[in-house]
Amino acid sequence: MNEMVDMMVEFGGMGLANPVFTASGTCGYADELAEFMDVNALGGFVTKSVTLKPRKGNLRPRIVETNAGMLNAIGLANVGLEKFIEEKLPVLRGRSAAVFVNVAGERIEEYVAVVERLANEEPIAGFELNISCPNVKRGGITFGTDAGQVKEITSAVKKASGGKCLMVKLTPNVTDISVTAKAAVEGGADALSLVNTFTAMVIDIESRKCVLANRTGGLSGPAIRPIAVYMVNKVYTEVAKDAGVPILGGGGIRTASDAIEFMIAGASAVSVGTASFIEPGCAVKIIEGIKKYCERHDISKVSELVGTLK
Amino acid sequence: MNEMVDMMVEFGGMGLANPVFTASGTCGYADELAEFMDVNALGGFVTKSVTLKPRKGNLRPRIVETNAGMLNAIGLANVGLEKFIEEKLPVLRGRSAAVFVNVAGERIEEYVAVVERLANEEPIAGFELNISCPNVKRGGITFGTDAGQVKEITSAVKKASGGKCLMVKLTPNVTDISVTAKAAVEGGADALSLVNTFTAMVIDIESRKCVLANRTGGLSGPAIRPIAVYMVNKVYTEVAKDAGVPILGGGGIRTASDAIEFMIAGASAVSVGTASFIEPGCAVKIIEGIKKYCERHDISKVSELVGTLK
Amino acid sequence: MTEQAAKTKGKFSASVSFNRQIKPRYWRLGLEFSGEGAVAFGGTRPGQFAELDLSGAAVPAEKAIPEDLRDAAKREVLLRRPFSFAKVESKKGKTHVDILYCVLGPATLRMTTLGHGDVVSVIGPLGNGYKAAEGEKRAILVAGGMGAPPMQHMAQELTAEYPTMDVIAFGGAKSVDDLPFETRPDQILKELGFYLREFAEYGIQSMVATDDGSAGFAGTVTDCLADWLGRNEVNANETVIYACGPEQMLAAVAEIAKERHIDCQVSMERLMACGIGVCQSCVVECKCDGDTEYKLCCKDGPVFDAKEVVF
Amino acid sequence: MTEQAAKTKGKFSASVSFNRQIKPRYWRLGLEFSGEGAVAFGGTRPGQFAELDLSGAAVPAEKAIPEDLRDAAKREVLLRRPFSFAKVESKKGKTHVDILYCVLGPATLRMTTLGHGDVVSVIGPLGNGYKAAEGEKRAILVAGGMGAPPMQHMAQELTAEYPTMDVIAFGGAKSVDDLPFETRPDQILKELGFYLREFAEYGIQSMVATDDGSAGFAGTVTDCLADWLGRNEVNANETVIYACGPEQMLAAVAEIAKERHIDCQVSMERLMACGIGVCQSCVVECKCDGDTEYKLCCKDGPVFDAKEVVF
Ligand SMILES: Cc1cc2nc3c(=O)[nH]c(=O)nc-3n(C[C@H](O)[C@H](O)[C@H](O)COP(=O)(O)OP(=O)(O)OC[C@H]3O[C@@H](n4cnc5c(N)ncnc54)[C@H](O)[C@@H]3O)c2cc1C
Ligand SMILES: Cc1cc2nc3c(=O)[nH]c(=O)nc-3n(C[C@H](O)[C@H](O)[C@H](O)COP(=O)(O)OP(=O)(O)OC[C@H]3O[C@@H](n4cnc5c(N)ncnc54)[C@H](O)[C@@H]3O)c2cc1C
Ligand SMILES: Cc1cc2nc3c(=O)[nH]c(=O)nc-3n(C[C@H](O)[C@H](O)[C@H](O)COP(=O)(O)O)c2cc1C
Ligand SMILES: Cc1cc2nc3c(=O)[nH]c(=O)nc-3n(C[C@H](O)[C@H](O)[C@H](O)COP(=O)(O)O)c2cc1C
Ligand code: FES
Ligand code: FES
Repeated sequence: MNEMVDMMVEFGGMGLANPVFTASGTCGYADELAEFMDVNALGGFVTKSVTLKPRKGNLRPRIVETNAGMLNAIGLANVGLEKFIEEKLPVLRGRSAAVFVNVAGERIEEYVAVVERLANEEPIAGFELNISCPNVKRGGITFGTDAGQVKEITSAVKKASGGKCLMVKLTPNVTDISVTAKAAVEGGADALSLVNTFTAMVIDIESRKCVLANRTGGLSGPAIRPIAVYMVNKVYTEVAKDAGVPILGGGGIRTASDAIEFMIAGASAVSVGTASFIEPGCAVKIIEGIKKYCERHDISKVSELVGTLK
Repeated sequence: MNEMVDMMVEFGGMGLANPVFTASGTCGYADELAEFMDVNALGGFVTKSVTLKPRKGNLRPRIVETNAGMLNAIGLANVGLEKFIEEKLPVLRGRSAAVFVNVAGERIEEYVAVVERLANEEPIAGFELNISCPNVKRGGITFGTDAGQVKEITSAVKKASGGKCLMVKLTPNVTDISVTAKAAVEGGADALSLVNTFTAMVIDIESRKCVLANRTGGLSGPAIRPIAVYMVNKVYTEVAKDAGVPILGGGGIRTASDAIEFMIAGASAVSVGTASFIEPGCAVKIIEGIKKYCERHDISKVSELVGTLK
Repeated sequence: MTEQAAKTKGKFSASVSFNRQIKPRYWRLGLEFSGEGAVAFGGTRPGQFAELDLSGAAVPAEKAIPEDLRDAAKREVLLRRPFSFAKVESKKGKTHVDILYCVLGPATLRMTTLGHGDVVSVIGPLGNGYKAAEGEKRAILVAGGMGAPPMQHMAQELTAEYPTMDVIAFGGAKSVDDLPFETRPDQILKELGFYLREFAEYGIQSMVATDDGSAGFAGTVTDCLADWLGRNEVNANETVIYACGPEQMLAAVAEIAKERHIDCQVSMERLMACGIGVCQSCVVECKCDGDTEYKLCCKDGPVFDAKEVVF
Repeated sequence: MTEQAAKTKGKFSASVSFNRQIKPRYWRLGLEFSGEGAVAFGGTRPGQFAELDLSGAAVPAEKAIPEDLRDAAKREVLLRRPFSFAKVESKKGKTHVDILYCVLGPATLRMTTLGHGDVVSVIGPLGNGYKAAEGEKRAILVAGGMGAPPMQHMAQELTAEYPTMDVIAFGGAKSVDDLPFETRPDQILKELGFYLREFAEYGIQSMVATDDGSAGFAGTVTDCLADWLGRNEVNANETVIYACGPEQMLAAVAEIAKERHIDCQVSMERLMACGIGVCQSCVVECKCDGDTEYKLCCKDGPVFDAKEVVF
């Protein structure tokens, strides 16, 4: 690879080796992927959602394929905070990619408790708040669809984060994503991550039942990419650019071209999710592809691409 | 075909020969499709959006393909109300499918004017209100995302519709589609139509420009189907079922199986849009496929399928 | 094979008779129609086109995909793709059509994996085609880049229908490798003026132009045309120019034709979702009573009178 | 062919050596690996599986698609699909694997169009596989429906590794046409007990059961097994049952094994998004200290001790 392209990006107060992340819940804790790519070549790595208590997750089936996409309803299955610290953090310690811990919960206090406990742990570079979970206190409406709640949870967690980068992951299931993005920024978010999955449903017409045990699931994959690109561009132009807050953009990224599309739309970095299931090494291939594109277009710093949509 | 399956469905006060419609803007004025299918076999036909004044529509490119979908930004190109009456209505008169005129505008008065003028015209069975257009009076926010406006426009048009069936076409670009569905029902909607397209964007990474001249477009096609099925089921269970208002469900329907999925989710009838571009005769094939499914499952009336999701 | 009774267009199944690579990026595909498809496509006019469903064709193996198309290869194909014809022949109840295509993206990549006997779903023939050359004494064919196929088809028609007509063809491209003709540069018969085999087989003279001068005239195909018109006497009233190629080139040809008062028909390209006039995606801005209006490339075109188009 | 240096699993390209239809809905696909793929797949254990990317394979022509799969054929394929192996052979630096598959949906439909020389992207070998039969004297293989492939693979391994072991196989299906074996009913050698060629080639006796009695024992494969166990003396301590098939059948086999205190390993199937343990989609509920926990079918399985699984 040509060393002339500077692949470094500034992101929420830190410098990343390159702009490519793996997305929460799609790449385990990185060691599973070591067989397929050089995990240390990644710019960033986001863990599966961690909750205060362990969660077994939903009944199965938990996934179903759709046209150019898939639904998942894993149900935030994870080992819980304590076991995460014991078992998973050590594995992540050897990695050179910036590690973001994705945090989820059903009450604000749960989010705060998790972040507080992790605020001083190595090698955590920051947190990604998954606010697409149902807020049990407010009748199951997700935190992420209500600007007031987004601001409240962001600022509560911000106080607990010990100066680590706080990234808020926005749900696309809203009328105007700029409104929730703005609320997150007002709450003190250091970065925005978008998009999470779209609520969706697949019915088995023979049994007339939902395929997923959870009935609904989140749609991810190439199918959603054009909506995600639109939302990233909207948040970039309406909120993030002026606020100086970087965006981690994703949704259906499968190739370097897809990643570059998000960067042009306004993402400082990109996340690769579902595509890793099909090509477990694709995140690293995407890094190489972005580099080649920059070389071909005489772009000396990859960050020059960000938000350059004409 | 086995005549034992009763394909009739009750829809907004009328009986339709079967539950399959072609979607607005995807089947011209039916004569273009006569070469590919028996247009009279359709249950319903929705015209391209008609506006008070003729509209040339957007600059090109107006479409772009995406994964399992496409964006369009046609810009409501149409001949306008008067020419529609002169040139297009006569063509539709010979058709046995129930004709719904899709109506669009930028101010409530425009919608009312169009509907008023058409209220006594044959062979119009009803109207489909396209409220996904930007409301110029309210700063370009689309009518369809605000419950108050949905109710207001629905009741204003209802008064002008001379007793013809008024169907309100909901946009999926909202946090909670039941809220706008409820508003439409409160405004007097006789039927609900969902979903319209999702706002989306495709960027040409070589030129760093949006592919569409309009920058954004509406995503349609198989990619959106699982989201559309979810929304139809949500509106059915939360609003339409109790209100006794039928749903015209669609978004990515390509086969009879897809159509049946929407009916099980709660749609009394289904609309076929983008798929007609690929298989211009597919709407009629879908009717046959639904019939075969009913035979195989010993369903004597297709309407028995509606809302039977377990 | 067909879905309905006798008709001039429709959806038909075609069987692949051959599919061969003629240049790094160019292929020629032979399709055979029988039954009603043979009847419908037997009546195809040059400039008309068909919509092919390539969504179900296999993606080539990774190493067979040019590097610049690796990412595009991952895109799904949903919509049909429009292609015009390079040749149409009916015999013994079958109609054979040749499609000359350039590998540009996911659909044309998939197209390369079609093999003998494979079945392709085809809608057509669509659009208007070039108007007949009734009453003209001379026809000038101008093909820029992938504008070549309908010009080859036109050569076939003119020779069959107007054997006494004086026809000359111009074919241009950026470089010799981009010339969508099977003729290799070393096969070009400069002396006789029959540069391209595709036209020579109909006894039609042809001129080759490449922007970089790697074959034939050094310059654009329109420069080449202008040059030739400057050196030859042409009776404008009895001459017609048929052109197909990139929009810029068509604009230049239209300009040349206008200056010399020669009739000119151009075939336009647009992104098409339906190809049959229902989606309104393929608009071409046309002059109309001092104002402009949008016509549909797929239905009102793809061939337009050059004077009518707003380039 | 490989992406990285020497490893026991990974992403490899395989070349199709054959792909033949053995029953209306069943096909057998041969894949050849060379280089590092040959090394990695050379070590495959019965019960392990591979994830195949079939998204780029061609959709069969419409008339080759069974009517009940016409709508499914229109679905795009995004995710890889898991398949176990019916046979694995390494020679001359190449590894040949046989996949026996049932045409059920969009991916397996596309799989039928693969032809000699086509390249397929394969991730594997994945999962744990059946535990070796070390110390056992008798092995009972029970295959229900599409559970057949790993049982054929197991037959191959047992014969090679434990030539003195007493092995018997049971193969069942709804009806004779659903038996995923190439053996035709008229080829079944009732007299000798070598009913199925796929097992006979290893000198292994086999019994056939069909629910409708159209071939062999009339009843489920588990009824057949129970019947046989009732009629034969088996030393539970020195016997192991290997089973693969639908979950209900595995539950019944587990029950039989439990009653008779015979060790039993079952191979489970789950919808899998990744196959490599990162997505958590493929959970299998397992007993654990009086409680239950979810294990991953792709990583902790697909083979589980029958006692461990909550059916
Ligand atoms: C009436 C008509 C006749 C045609 N005849 C031929 C022919 O005979 N041979 C041939 O090779 N091609 C022909 N084309 C163009 C052909 O349809 C496209 O090359 C094809 O659709 C590309 O599909 P793809 O998926 O491979 O690439 P895509 O990814 O769809 O396109 C690759 C590139 O080509 C551009 N492009 C695609 N379609 C068009 C278009 N219609 N106009 C301008 N740019 C476009 C895209 O913007 C993109 O940059 C014709 C087009 C029309 C409208
Ligand atoms: C470890 C493992 C090994 C397998 N080995 C083989 C094999 O050797 N031969 C073979 O033919 N198949 C095997 N399968 C099943 C095979 O993966 C599916 O049949 C295939 O994915 C179907 O894909 P499709 O697109 O054709 O059909 P789809 O439309 O994806 O599926 C068709 C039908 O099968 C059901 N189905 C799909 N996958 C599964 C699954 N994993 N478990 C239960 N039901 C399912 C679907 O719900 C649907 O009803 C195996 C599965 C696993 C998990
Ligand atoms: C199987 C699966 C599990 C996921 N788990 C999580 C999760 O635990 N927390 C979270 O914030 N997002 C989760 N996501 C969402 C992804 O991180 C990503 O935002 C989304 O899938 C869109 O990107 P993609 O289209 O590239 O997959 C999950 C997605 C998938 C497919
Ligand atoms: C090219 C195109 C033009 C459309 N024009 C209109 C329109 O004029 N009015 C309208 O209400 N919907 C219009 N739609 C939306 C469709 O009617 C339909 O709601 C949407 O495409 C989703 O269904 P589908 O996925 O089956 O296409 C258009 C869609 C397409 C693809
Ligand atoms: S391509 Fe649809 S109208 Fe021309
Ligand atoms: S299939 Fe992804 S964890 Fe098992």
